Amino acid sequence: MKLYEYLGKELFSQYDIPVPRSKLVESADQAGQVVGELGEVVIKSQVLSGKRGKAGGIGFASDFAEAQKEAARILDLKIDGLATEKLLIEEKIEIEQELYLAITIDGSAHRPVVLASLDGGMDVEDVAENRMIRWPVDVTLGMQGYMAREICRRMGVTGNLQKELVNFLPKLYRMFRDQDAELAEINPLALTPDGLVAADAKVTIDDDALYRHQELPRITEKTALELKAEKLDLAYVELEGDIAVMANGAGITMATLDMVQHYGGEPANFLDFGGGADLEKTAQSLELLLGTDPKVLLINIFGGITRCDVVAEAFVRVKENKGIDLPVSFRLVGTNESEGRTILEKVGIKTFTSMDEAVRHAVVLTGTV
Amino acid sequence: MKLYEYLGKELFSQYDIPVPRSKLVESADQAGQVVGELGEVVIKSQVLSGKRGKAGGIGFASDFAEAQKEAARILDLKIDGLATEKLLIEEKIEIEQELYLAITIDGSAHRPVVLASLDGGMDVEDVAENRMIRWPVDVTLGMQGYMAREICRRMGVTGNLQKELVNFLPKLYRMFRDQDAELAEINPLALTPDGLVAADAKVTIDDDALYRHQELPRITEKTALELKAEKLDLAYVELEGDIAVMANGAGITMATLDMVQHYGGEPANFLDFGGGADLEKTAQSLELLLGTDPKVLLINIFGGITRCDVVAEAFVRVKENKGIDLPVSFRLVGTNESEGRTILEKVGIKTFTSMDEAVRHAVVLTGTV
Amino acid sequence: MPIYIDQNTRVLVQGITGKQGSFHTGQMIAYGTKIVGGVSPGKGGQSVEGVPVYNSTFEAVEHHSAEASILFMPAPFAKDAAFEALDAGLKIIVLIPESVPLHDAMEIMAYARQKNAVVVGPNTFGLVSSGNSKIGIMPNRYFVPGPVGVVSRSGTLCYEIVGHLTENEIGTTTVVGLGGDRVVGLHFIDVLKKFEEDPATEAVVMVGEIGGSAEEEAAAHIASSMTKPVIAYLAGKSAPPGKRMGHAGAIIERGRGTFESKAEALSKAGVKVADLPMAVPPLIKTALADK
Amino acid sequence: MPIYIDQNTRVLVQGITGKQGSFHTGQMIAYGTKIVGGVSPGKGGQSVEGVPVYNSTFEAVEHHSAEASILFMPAPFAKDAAFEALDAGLKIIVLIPESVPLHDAMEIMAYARQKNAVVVGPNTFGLVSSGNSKIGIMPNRYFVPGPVGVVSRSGTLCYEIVGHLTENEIGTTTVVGLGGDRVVGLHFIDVLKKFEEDPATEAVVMVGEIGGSAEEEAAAHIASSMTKPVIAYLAGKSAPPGKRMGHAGAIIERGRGTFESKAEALSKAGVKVADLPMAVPPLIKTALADK
Repeated sequence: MKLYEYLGKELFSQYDIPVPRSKLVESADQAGQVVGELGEVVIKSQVLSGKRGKAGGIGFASDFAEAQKEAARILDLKIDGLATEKLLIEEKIEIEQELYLAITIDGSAHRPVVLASLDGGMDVEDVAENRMIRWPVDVTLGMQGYMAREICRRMGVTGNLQKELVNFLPKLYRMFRDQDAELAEINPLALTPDGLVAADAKVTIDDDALYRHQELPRITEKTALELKAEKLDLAYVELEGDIAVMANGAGITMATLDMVQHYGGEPANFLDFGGGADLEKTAQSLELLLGTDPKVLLINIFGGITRCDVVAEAFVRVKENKGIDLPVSFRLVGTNESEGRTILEKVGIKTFTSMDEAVRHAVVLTGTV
Repeated sequence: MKLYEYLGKELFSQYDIPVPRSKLVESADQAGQVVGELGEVVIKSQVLSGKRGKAGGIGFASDFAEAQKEAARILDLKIDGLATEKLLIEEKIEIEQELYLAITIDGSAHRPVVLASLDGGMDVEDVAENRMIRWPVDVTLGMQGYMAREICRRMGVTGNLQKELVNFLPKLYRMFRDQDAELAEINPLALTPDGLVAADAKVTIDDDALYRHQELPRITEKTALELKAEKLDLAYVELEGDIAVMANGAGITMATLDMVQHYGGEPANFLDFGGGADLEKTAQSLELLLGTDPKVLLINIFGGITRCDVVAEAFVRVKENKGIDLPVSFRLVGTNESEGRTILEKVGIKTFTSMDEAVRHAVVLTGTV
Repeated sequence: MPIYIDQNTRVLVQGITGKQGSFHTGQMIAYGTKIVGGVSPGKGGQSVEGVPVYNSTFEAVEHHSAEASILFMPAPFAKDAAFEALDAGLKIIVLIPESVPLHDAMEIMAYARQKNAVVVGPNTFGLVSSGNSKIGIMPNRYFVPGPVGVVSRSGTLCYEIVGHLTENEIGTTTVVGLGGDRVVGLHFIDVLKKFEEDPATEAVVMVGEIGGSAEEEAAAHIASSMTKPVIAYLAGKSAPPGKRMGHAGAIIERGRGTFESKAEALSKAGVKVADLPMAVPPLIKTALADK
Repeated sequence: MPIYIDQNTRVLVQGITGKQGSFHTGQMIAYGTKIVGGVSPGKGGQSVEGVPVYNSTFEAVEHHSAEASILFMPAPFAKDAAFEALDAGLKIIVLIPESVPLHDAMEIMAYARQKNAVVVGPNTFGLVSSGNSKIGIMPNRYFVPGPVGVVSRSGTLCYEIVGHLTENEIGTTTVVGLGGDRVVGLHFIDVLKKFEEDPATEAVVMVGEIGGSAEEEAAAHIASSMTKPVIAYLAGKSAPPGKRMGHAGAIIERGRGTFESKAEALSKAGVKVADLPMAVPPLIKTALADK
């Protein structure tokens, strides 16, 4: 779960990590009023997009009128297709130097990794490899003072900035760990006359650990349908095409989409209804897909824990209760395959045993090829 | 630093470890008033002695008069030579079963160790070896749920009591770790109809870690002179004899005391003024010893980092400024030995090179042999 | 010579009394796996599919000197159970649960490293030494002995491909599911090394997907150290950036982990990348024939 | 064959710019120790007694591939420095500071175990391979080569006894200070094992004291596994219970750790317990003559 900048900064404050003084507002007038309190300000759209700056989502103001005008402009903007609902108004800070600092998870080392660079302000991909220090963290040790000092040494940081960073890094790591973050990125991390200040905050919390963070608000980037699927415990992603795809397993579902595209079709979605789903869940998955108004329905079942007869029964139930009036391409193999096939044949549905044939048939059914 | 029971229980409460409802009082009248609030009560002397129960330091009462009487009795008592200044008045709890639970440090395994037994209420030494479960804790893992379950299994604990203990143990460990405890003992740990309750609390905090626990009160069992020595950063212990002993190093000081006793003398104290002490500290050590009014002064210096000339100069300074009018037996070898000897000879002090001779001489000087 | 496990490997089932645990205990026994005991706190003394149940893993290990364990339990309890298994001295831990928190997974891996143990998963179907023993939830019938080692990040897709091999009468030595999460214990490289050393394995199929850099790292390893032929299939060619495709690791983020980068790295390392699952068996046949 | 260290052991001094650190750097160099670098955060580029100073232990290790380190710093900073030394790959860590918090010491020992490193101390005088190298703060002149291994919980008392040996023209192979704290890295048993294996060591002196159970454990080990003669001296015979005699570990608590229990255990194990420090050399002479 990605956190809005202001929420990330609220977390930072809990861990004694300095952030600029700020106010969160929702209208241009409110933005104007804040200038009186904070003096010269930066006005920042609170959207979950990495393109905020380039898209004009940040403005500056030093009086009421300016702030009002800039805020209004940003509230009208679409950034990466997203509207701005909240603005973070921050005091303008005096920046002597801009650093890059992040902690993320290195899956191949199964460890957190600290990324630190003196080239703050740049995108992480644009920083030269030798200018980006990577420090893999042993989770049994955490981030200790000597590690922070060593990171500084490798960055070429000395003196006061070193002292600041050695104090700063363990706090950021503690936040990262305690909050089950998978990313905590500060870019730029600003050196000001008062010390280091987190000028931005990109924090992502591990979805699988949200259950231990009831205090965090729930933020979603999902569509209404994706949310509905989430409630049903289905892995569902909306795509642009017209062939609705349903399969059991993330890898096989991806492979099905790839094959649809391989044969010239366009998948309407990714829907993995998982292994061993019961009749109810399978039926709900089907109903969800029908609600997206696709041209063709492609079902790809390789039954391991998943029982073919259960899938077939679910299909028949939905067909009888709600009607399935679009063309269907159905592949069915694995556990209880013949029982499933019999059930479907009774309602006039032919099944394939080959995934390849089923996908090609689905593409043909769209009539676009 | 040993904590009074009530302070230990205050710590327990911070870690969500159940303790009986209670009030801390300092007079018999206050004790009487508390009965109104708590009903039937236990009145417990707050002294740092393991013999409190056997010495009559615990009483029971169910009304004002009884409580007043019992409290007065306990306040008049000397327990292990100690007076009671505070009384802890606790609600009487309904005990279904008494357990023993402690976490301490096993030096030979350099680990904490959990001690747990179904034989609560007994002294730890009196519990049969096979009835006392010992679980060494890997400090990188801490106390996890499965460990608590396994401790229960080894104790033969199941059902509800197991659930209670599995919940209880990690809290006690967290307290032990966070508070830099070297001992956290609950005896008895009482199973009541409402679950486990810590009926007693023996908590000792590591003196060397007190600097990170400014929030804890400072409790001392030391005499005035021992406190004075502590301020001077000297390791000083008062003993019963008449030969004041001063040496540089804990082991050599102990060995000196042993040798004094070996030759029929009685040491008045243990004073290790450490390695590499400067003139000031050495002089202060001497002054401290002279203040104890011994019959003989025995100084045993084996100079490594400690310089013999510095010790000699300190001696001369104290002799000249304050006067040293008791017989002295002085052993001096090691770094700058001849310089030191010259300095002392000028003021008429003969030195030994052998520890053995110096100790025998000191004993002779007491005139008791 | 089987790798990781063989027909003598003594296996515990942690969470054996649950629905999944008891079902798969039966399936594993049916495959030939030596299930020696089960663990379910508070249910010691029961028996599941003829397997004795204990209250703690320590207790089960005391009685049966087991070497491996498979874990079935809700994700929030996986860390405690995995630590118990490691602390009790088990050397192969198969973590079936999905949605294990990342930080829990990292702590499990750190402790496993200390204990010199192998963790498979989490979110894996497990591993199988074909014809000998399986510690996992894969359907029994597709896993028949033969000369091909298979290692996969996903489950059903792996069955699909192994199914294609089986149809073509190509069996497997060992099939390992790495798990679909971002932090897993075994990686392609670990298993590729084992296959390279295993005399019974003549060719290898790796089933990868978008996200992470495991395939790129595997490619570098193959280029430098593998002599046996490797065939790959990669899922997620059509996936748009920024959308997590079911698996926690299957996402193209910040331009990394794309199909193209993986396919290119593998091709450069001499790996034939199949464009469809059904294209794997012909490639394997060619590879085996070329030997 | 020296144990733990020899004349080629490459040593770092952490906290080299402090008063103690710089003084003992000079002393160690004078003894023959190969001090290759020093560490003092923020003071990199300086030099102490001709030894280059670095900002971090990693940096010093990079430049000098050191194997051992001796630490001089106030106790609150000892844990961080010890972890740095271990993380940087050093295998012998001598912890001079006293008053290191117990939990810090336990964490250091746990990490050292992971890293297969030896920690000497804390609150130790260090160790010396007589005539070869010393990593510690002991006075140089008493440590001359000979056939006796010495291991001690205390410092000056150890010098006293080694001094008696020297007066009697008995030299030492290796002398190890275990440290006076309750939690220390090396124990009697560890060092006794090394002495047993060391062909140069013909007899052993152990200097123990009241508190803890290290001497009793050593006695059990000697009875079962030592063939070389062991002479012991134990301090604290006259100490009253409940009074900590300077050393954190030197206290008779709950009836444990008494002089009598230790002396009895050692005697039963065949160890001659000297009643006075000066009684050690005659016992050693007899032991050496009996060989």
